[in-house]
Amino acid sequence: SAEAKYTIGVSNTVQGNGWREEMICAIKAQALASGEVTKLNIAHRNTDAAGQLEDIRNLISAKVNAIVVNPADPAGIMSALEEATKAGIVVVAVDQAVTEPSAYIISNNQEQYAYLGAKWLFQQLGGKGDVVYMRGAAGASADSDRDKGFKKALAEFPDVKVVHEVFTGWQQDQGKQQILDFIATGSPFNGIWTSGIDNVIVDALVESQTPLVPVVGADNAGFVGQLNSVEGLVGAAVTNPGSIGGAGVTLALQILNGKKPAEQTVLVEPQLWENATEEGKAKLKSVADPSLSPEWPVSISIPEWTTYTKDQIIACKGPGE
Amino acid sequence: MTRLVRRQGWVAGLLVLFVVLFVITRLIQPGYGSGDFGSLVRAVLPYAFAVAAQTIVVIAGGIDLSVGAMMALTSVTAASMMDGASEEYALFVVPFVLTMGLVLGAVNGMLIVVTRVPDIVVTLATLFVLQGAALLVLGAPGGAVAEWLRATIVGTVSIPGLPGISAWIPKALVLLVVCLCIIWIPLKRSKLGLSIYAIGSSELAAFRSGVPVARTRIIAYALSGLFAAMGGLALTMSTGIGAPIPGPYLLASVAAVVLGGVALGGGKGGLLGPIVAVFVLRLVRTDLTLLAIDPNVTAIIEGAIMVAVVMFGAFITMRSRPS
Amino acid sequence: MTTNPLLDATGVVKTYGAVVALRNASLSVLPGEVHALMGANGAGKSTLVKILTGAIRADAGHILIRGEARDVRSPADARRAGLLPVYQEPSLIPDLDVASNLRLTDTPVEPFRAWVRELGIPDLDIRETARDIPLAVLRVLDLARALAVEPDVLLLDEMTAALPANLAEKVLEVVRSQGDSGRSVIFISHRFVEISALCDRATVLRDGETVGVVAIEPGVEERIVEMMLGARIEKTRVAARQASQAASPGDSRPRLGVANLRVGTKLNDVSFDLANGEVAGIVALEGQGQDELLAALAGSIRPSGGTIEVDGKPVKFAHPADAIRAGIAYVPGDRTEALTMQRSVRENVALPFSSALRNWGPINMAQERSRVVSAIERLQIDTRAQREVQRLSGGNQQKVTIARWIAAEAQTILCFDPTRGIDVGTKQEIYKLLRELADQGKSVLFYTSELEEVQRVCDRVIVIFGGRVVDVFPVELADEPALMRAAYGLPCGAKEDVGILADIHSSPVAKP
Amino acid sequence: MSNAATVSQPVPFGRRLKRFMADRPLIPLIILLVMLVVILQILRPGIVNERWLANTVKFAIPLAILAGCQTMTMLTGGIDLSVGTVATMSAFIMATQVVNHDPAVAILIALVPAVLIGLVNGIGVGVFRVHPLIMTLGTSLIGTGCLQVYQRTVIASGAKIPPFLAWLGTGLTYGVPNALLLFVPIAVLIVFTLRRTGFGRLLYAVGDNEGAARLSGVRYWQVITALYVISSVLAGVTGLLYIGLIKAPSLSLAEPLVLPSVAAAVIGGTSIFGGRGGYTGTIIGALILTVLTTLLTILQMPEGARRILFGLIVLFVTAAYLRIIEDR
Ligand SMILES: Nc1ncnc2c1ncn2[C@@H]1O[C@H](COP(=O)(O)OP(=O)(O)OP(=O)(O)O)[C@@H](O)[C@H]1O
Ligand SMILES: Nc1ncnc2c1ncn2[C@@H]1O[C@H](COP(=O)(O)OP(=O)(O)OP(=O)(O)O)[C@@H](O)[C@H]1O
Ligand SMILES: [Mg+2]
Ligand SMILES: [Mg+2]
Repeated sequence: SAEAKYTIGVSNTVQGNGWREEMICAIKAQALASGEVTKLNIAHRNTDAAGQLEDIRNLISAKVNAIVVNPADPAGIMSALEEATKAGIVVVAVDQAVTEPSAYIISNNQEQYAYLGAKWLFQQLGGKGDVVYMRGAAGASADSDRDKGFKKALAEFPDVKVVHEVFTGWQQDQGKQQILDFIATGSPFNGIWTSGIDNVIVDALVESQTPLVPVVGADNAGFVGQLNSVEGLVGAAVTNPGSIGGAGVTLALQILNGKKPAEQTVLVEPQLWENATEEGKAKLKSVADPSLSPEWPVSISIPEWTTYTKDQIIACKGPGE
Repeated sequence: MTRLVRRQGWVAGLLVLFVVLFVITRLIQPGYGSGDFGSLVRAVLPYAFAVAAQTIVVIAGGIDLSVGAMMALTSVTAASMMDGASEEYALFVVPFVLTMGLVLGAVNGMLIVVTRVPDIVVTLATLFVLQGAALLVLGAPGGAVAEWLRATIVGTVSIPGLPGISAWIPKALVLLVVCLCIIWIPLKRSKLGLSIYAIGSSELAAFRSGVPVARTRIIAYALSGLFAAMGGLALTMSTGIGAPIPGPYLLASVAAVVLGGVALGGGKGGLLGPIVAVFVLRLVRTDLTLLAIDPNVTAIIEGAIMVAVVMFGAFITMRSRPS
Repeated sequence: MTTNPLLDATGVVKTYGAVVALRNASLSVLPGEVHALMGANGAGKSTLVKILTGAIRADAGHILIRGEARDVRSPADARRAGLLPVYQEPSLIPDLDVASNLRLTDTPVEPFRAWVRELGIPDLDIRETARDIPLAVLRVLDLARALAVEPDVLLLDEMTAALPANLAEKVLEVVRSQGDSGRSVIFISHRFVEISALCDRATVLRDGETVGVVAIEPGVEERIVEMMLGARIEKTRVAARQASQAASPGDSRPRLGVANLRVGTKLNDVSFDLANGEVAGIVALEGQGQDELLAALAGSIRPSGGTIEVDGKPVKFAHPADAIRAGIAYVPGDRTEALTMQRSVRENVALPFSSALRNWGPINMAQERSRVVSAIERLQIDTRAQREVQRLSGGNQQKVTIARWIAAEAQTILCFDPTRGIDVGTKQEIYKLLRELADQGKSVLFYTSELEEVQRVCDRVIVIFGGRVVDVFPVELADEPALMRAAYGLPCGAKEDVGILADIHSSPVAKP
Repeated sequence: MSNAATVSQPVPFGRRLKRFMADRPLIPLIILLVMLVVILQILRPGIVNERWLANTVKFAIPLAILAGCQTMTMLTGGIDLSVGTVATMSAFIMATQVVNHDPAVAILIALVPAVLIGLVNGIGVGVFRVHPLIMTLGTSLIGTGCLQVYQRTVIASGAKIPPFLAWLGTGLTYGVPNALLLFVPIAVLIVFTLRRTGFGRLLYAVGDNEGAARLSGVRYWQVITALYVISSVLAGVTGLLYIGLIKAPSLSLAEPLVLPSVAAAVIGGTSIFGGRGGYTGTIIGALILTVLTTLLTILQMPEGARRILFGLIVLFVTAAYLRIIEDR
């Protein structure tokens, strides 16, 4: 299956965020690396579920063979996905699940993402202490999924208390101001869980000369670098690979080539990299990548699912570019 | 004649632009047909209502920054009320939500009148308030919609004997035209409509002409709220859920209002222009997707088109101005 | 007094912060009476009209309408009570056409049309947008709109100020007939000719206080002036121009040379010279192209043909800045076109100082202050509400538009009806000022809608009709009938001198 | 000449107080600010300390500079919605260029797009008479697109924050934020420009009545072009300062500051219709918004309720302020 024959449509509804940019680059790189894609139609802008319906329908009009979609909302784009399937288009949702039964899903497990990090943090605190809970954007479905995971872990540690819960809106400046404000109140806290706005939190702790507490974040290059270099910082990065987009392309091509997966849903389980143990430190050192843009997750590929090289994803070029 | 050209020339130009774009679309994608047009109209629907909401306050000399948030609030309210409820219950939900939009819009207007704070600040404040309320109604996207409501914007009308034409009349278009005309046409013909134009054109002159300025302003905002509620319902109808984070409707509505020939100072323009402008903007989006243009470049193109069209408009008015 | 007053206001007070607009004003109007409301600029006339018609609320005072106390809270209320104002500024909605404006105020269209014709505008298109209609016509439409609903009391605030002679006459005729048919009119004007020809009684305001009510009879003007101006009374009057005083154009090169100037369809072929030290008056009926002429000379619009020379050098103005650099300043007729209403008097006067790119830097505040203050003093601007020009009275705003160019020391000033809405005392000041400027070697081109002003200030008269110069003659030949005839395109002939306060019985109302 | 008639009878204390404040509009604004701080202190005793003050000032400064851009453009009846994009662009470009270049060179490179966008804005608004809202919205879309394209070329080069900017952005000297070293001169310059220079006068004049300004010899396009370039450059400088404060370059770094910058200018008493307002009020407006954000962060309540409260307080503050200064 070496000759290029498919066009793939992509729909994404958040622009200007490192994670999503990596996802798009992974899609492009994987499409190029696979050699089976002639053209990518990418709809990539800031919009809501209704806007994504529009984009998906435009992709149907463009008669693509498959659509890789990062859903703005699991249920909100059902009707367009159904229309796509009816038109014989393979639909693969990445990053988050969708409710449309005919769609295939390859997703980071958001609930597990939060659960893993929170559990590590609570254990680190010895099952007891005050935690600052810095969430994502209020009303976003990924945030509410993560909240479920966080609450699940919290239920397992009855002596851990959330002293401060706040929405960063996944904005670094907001996150930084919020933690500085909180530090200024003088309230004691023993750990911080963040929904991916992580390196500015560490910065804030360092700048305000507050004793460092364990911090959980995502595998963003900047934060991973801090875990390796900041003196006295204990923390963990939970992987949330943006390269899931590339995996979505692989899955779509497999289906187009007649290799359907056993299950409609394929979950990519997050990993946790911490620097509390020697073993963990070694792992963190090996994954760190200071040359990468600090907002990009360092897990730029997913074994078994992506075949592009680092140069290819960094070049961020799709077929025909 | 020249007066007609002067008044309707911009709208006519936009219509021509739309037709040209449509032809281009068929050239890019020869199979682009009635079904795809239906998709376009469904995409237009929430924007069109947002734009109608914005148009009416802009004509009245104001601006409504809370349009998107109002749509979000009405959408989550509708979706959460219909969640798990019977199909018939929606018959109650729709008027309830529309009334809610009307009342909240009126509150916007009253706040402006009573506090005498400029519209832009009041509606910026209510933007936060409505957004907050939406988050309290639904913390995350969810809810449901009655099947019959969803069906009102799917498919096309059937005109017996004219299958060829009726395929080109999506139900969503009918809904849009009916909803807009049912309010706009009587309004345009009424003294109230004149009063709205009057306060937008010159508040002092309107007051001195005996126009009840405060009441008219409140009504303009109430109608804006009503249109925004329609937009919120349209969102719920097309997505089947309610989402508490507002979509990109605020800036889009302002852009379409200006593209549609409504002066941001107030008192000038109609509803048709902005509605056509919305169709144009959506079709541009479609073409960019069909052309598989680099997604980052599309932002540049969209921005450039917006600026270029308005510049062009400014340029021809400059040329046609008697020297 | 046998009849009861139709409208009776007593003890009206209105303050704006520290400014007292009305201290203790009263006004009583009988049925069928044309009642003049007089006072210097800023005396509170407009404020009183606004209060009577509900446009603003008084701080204190009693208002009785037909003997009953009525709470007039808005112009709509006043309208229901039979009080209809025509304010100093046009109140048609700019972006609506005339027909919609009528509908908005529930004005019947046919009577309106009839009144418009009566008032001397035969061919009005009511689909025309108000914004596109010239100011003078707008004022007439405002009046016609008020007349069409047959009000009991008509309140006219400087109705005739912006009107050319022909339209003003019509207005006076109509107002007189209103009085004759038993309705009352409150008439505000700074023109004694009109007052004496029209009014039965006059209420005089000074500094927000009613200082007297007098019956209009021959010779009463001096008394009114005294009451109006109080301590401020001006004894110095500018004498009518004498032939001996006419500037001798010793300088061969004219300051401004205009040849075959054309602007669109409005102005065809205008040629004349303006010498240094000369005040030339332009006489024209409404809309004969005088607006375009001054605007073109000021660089505000571009001529479509002809040449303009300044000091013998041909110039082309692409922007008013070019004209200003050539020393030509323009005072437009509509003060709202010339003023930044939310800014202070000082900033308005000083505006031209910083317009050029090289003057964008730091301002020498002391120097600016002294120049501004001397200009303000020269024009006697009432500076009580100087923080925002919009709070000045209409006449004082008018003065600011002129003060700006006095301060900027412009060599040539183009004035479009500069005494519009200015009280008698100040008018004399302005005449004197214009003459002084001429004596300093500056030149003035001066369009006025009040023909008698021509004799007071001008050296020469340029008559424009249908976009052409039809006549140019020295001021000695310019008496009022001659000017009037010339303005209608008829050849000129000599007549005896007529002054403002000279002889009220030879008023222009009765003709032609 | 002026028969200066002031009310002679004794004025009640309330009115005198009101008039006193109306003449000094900064005082009520400062009182509102202090009130918010007091409420904060009551809700969280001890929070108002030196460290908190420094943090508040640090975060208020970038907002205040951007609000300065809005103040100046609003005086002419305009608005500059591209400041967020411009600040983000210059921050991101500087952070990625500094990897290969000298910081000074990187900063110069970073300010080029700011100047360009300002120039385009100015020409669009000043020459082609495009409504500023549309013009700046359009250029900010274009700028964002360009930044995205640029971003793809520097994915592998990483980013760095020059220590000097980090010092300026986050550092304290004797407990006083170093950022004031940049802000105080900028603020003084803006205030001086608005009050005492010809350019400042023209901003007010053009915003109040463009026709009148024209008749006085003002060339609109010159004023507007200069204004938007200045506004953009200020936004670019803000971006550099802001990246020093946040230390994490992202593609949407300063976007969240755009609406608050408009709000700060309006709260500070600048009219969005042009012709009136000033910068000192805006600075307090920015402080009020920053304190308000803190207040709401500290309050433990659902996010929805927090936003509702934010909206209500902004409305209340503006309304109260207008009430106090209206009868000037
Ligand atoms: N959304 C719509 N869809 C279809 N037709 C519409 C829509 N909105 C308005 N119309 C129709 O277009 C006509 C023109 O509407 P518009 O709002 O532009 O009036 P207008 O141009 O302001 O009128 P006028 O020329 O009198 O000022 C209306 O009479 C109406 O019948
Ligand atoms: N809104 C306002 N704020 C402050 N002062 C005001 C305001 N309106 C009017 N005034 C002041 O009230 C006084 C009376 O003004 P008014 O307009 O009634 O004068 P007027 O008699 O009509 O004068 P003119 O003949 O020049 O039109 C003036 O001193 C004016 O400055
Ligand atoms: Mg129209
Ligand atoms: Mg007056």
